[in-house]
Amino acid sequence: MFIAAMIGVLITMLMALVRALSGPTVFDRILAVNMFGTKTVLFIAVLGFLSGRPEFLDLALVYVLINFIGTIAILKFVRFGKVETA
Amino acid sequence: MDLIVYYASWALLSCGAFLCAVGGLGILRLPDFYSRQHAAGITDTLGSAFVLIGLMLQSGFSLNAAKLVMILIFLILTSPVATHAIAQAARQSGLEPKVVAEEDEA
Amino acid sequence: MSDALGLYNYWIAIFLMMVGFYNVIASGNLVKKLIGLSIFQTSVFLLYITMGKVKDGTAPILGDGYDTFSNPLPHVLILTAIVVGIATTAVGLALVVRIQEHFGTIEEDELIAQEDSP
Amino acid sequence: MIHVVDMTLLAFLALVAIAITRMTNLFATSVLTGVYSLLMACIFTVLDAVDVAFTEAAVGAGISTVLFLATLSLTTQREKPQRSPNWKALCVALLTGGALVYGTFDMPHFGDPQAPVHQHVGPHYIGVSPTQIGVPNMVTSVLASYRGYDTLGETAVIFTACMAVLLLLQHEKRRDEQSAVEEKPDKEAMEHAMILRVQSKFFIPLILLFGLYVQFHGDFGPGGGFQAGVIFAAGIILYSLVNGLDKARQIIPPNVLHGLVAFGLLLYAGTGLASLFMDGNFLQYRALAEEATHGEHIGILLIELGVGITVATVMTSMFFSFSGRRRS
Repeated sequence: MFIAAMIGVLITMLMALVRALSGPTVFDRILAVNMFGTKTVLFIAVLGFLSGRPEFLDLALVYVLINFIGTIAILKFVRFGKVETA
Repeated sequence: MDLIVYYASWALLSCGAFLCAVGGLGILRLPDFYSRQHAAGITDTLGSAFVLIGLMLQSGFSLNAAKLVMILIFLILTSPVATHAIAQAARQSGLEPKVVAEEDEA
Repeated sequence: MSDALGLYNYWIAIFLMMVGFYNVIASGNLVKKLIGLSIFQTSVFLLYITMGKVKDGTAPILGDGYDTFSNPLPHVLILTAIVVGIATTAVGLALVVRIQEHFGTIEEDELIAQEDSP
Repeated sequence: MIHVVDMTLLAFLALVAIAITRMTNLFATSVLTGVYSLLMACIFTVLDAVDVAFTEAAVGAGISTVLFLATLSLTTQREKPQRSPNWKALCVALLTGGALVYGTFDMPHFGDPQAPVHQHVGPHYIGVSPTQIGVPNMVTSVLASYRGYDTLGETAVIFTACMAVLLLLQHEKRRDEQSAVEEKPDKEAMEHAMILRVQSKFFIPLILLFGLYVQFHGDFGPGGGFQAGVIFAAGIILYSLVNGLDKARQIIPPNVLHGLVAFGLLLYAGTGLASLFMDGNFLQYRALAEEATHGEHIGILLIELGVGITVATVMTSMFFSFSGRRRS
């Protein structure tokens, strides 16, 4: 059953990745990247159980933190850096 | 009792995986940025919560479950704020929602 | 076929290395060059970590019921290399900022053109 | 199953790398490098390198993205479009790649326990470190004790890199010498982000707390000085993103920051000297206490603390010097 969850997460990662690569606007990319980050958190959590050693959930916590900080940094840059949004 | 927990976690995990996949499909197929945000919302809240709660049921009453609770709290704390900030930045930069198609139909 | 399965990780590492390499030599933009350099760097990390993996092993942290561990030595080397890598990349970026301030461009060909015509 | 997951992620990675090469919008490229690092960190987790994944996620997706974006805001965001692919470069890359692939055919297969890497010093560390050092996390015991010299050198490199960045960026054209008018948009925009400010008020302490946990839990699980330092720096960077650079500078004045950069390195070297004076060799922690493993514990704790302080302050002061610079 962890395999089912893992497949679901991987498929979602792929779709978010495609959106992040294709754009079209900068905000689409940021949204997709943010969502991709959340999915990596789930990935780490499920992987721990799948491989039979679920003690390393600290990793997933780091991913949440870093993903958030990354998104905020990107947005701050979008506001002040005069990014071409297309 | 164990069996109930087992099936419950099974159901939650597959529900979560399904919701994630639906959200992924949404972010790929929906027409514009603002509608795609709805799709991202599904995966970030309900999808993640289902998967994480399913894992919690698996790990029982242990340190791992506590860590999973922390992850869930962090996700709930960060993900809506991030989505909100993205939407706000998009709005301020002058990105308009796509509404033309609907008017055409009416 | 077993070759393809067993060497897949190395091939991807080499592919990434070449993508990074291509960016470094083909791109004229200094920031893009640095991005290529960091891709190159990460591919080396991937190569090391792949070599450290042991079949059916787990992370090299003691725990009840685990006796096969992956090799901790590559992990140590790469862990420090990552932090040193970002520190050196930061020096590169600082140089790029100074070049932009001094010459007004970070494109290689424009920089060379400025050098040639005093 | 793990094999399949590994292959899928590696395929994603290759996809992202190609996209990075093809894009000319440097902003989008930097955003994608964040994704690239997250993916790489996932692969490291799959390959059992949890400590490395920890570092890669925090450094690559966090600090590196922030530094690249800061550079872009000071320079340009669009690469000059190239005339089609550069054939000469492509040929060189393909030839080198082909030679390397040819070389891999002699390499041990993925996960082979008989590979030369697993024959010499690796098994020795795995077998001996639990009793000799007494720390469950072998990565920490190798990093801090067996290869303590090495890590001291790496810390010194980070210190030197920080000095270089400060020398390059820390003079003239500082933002605080500008008129107050330029500061205005910064303040205004962050007042808009009410929700973010309220949330960050109780989120940042959580980050710092988590950083401390990673620092001191590094003996027992994934973590240690390098990771904790980066997480700590990430917390401070988030603070200065939300509340503005000046406020962050008030909380951690540059003098204190630069002092701490040196202090961390000195604490590391000082621990080595202390063990030298207590009848051991340089960095031989077992001399620090009566009992060998006890001494190792004290030594590892101290040098991890030194590493943590140096890494945190180096990352923070690098960020400060990048974002404190005005666009020319």
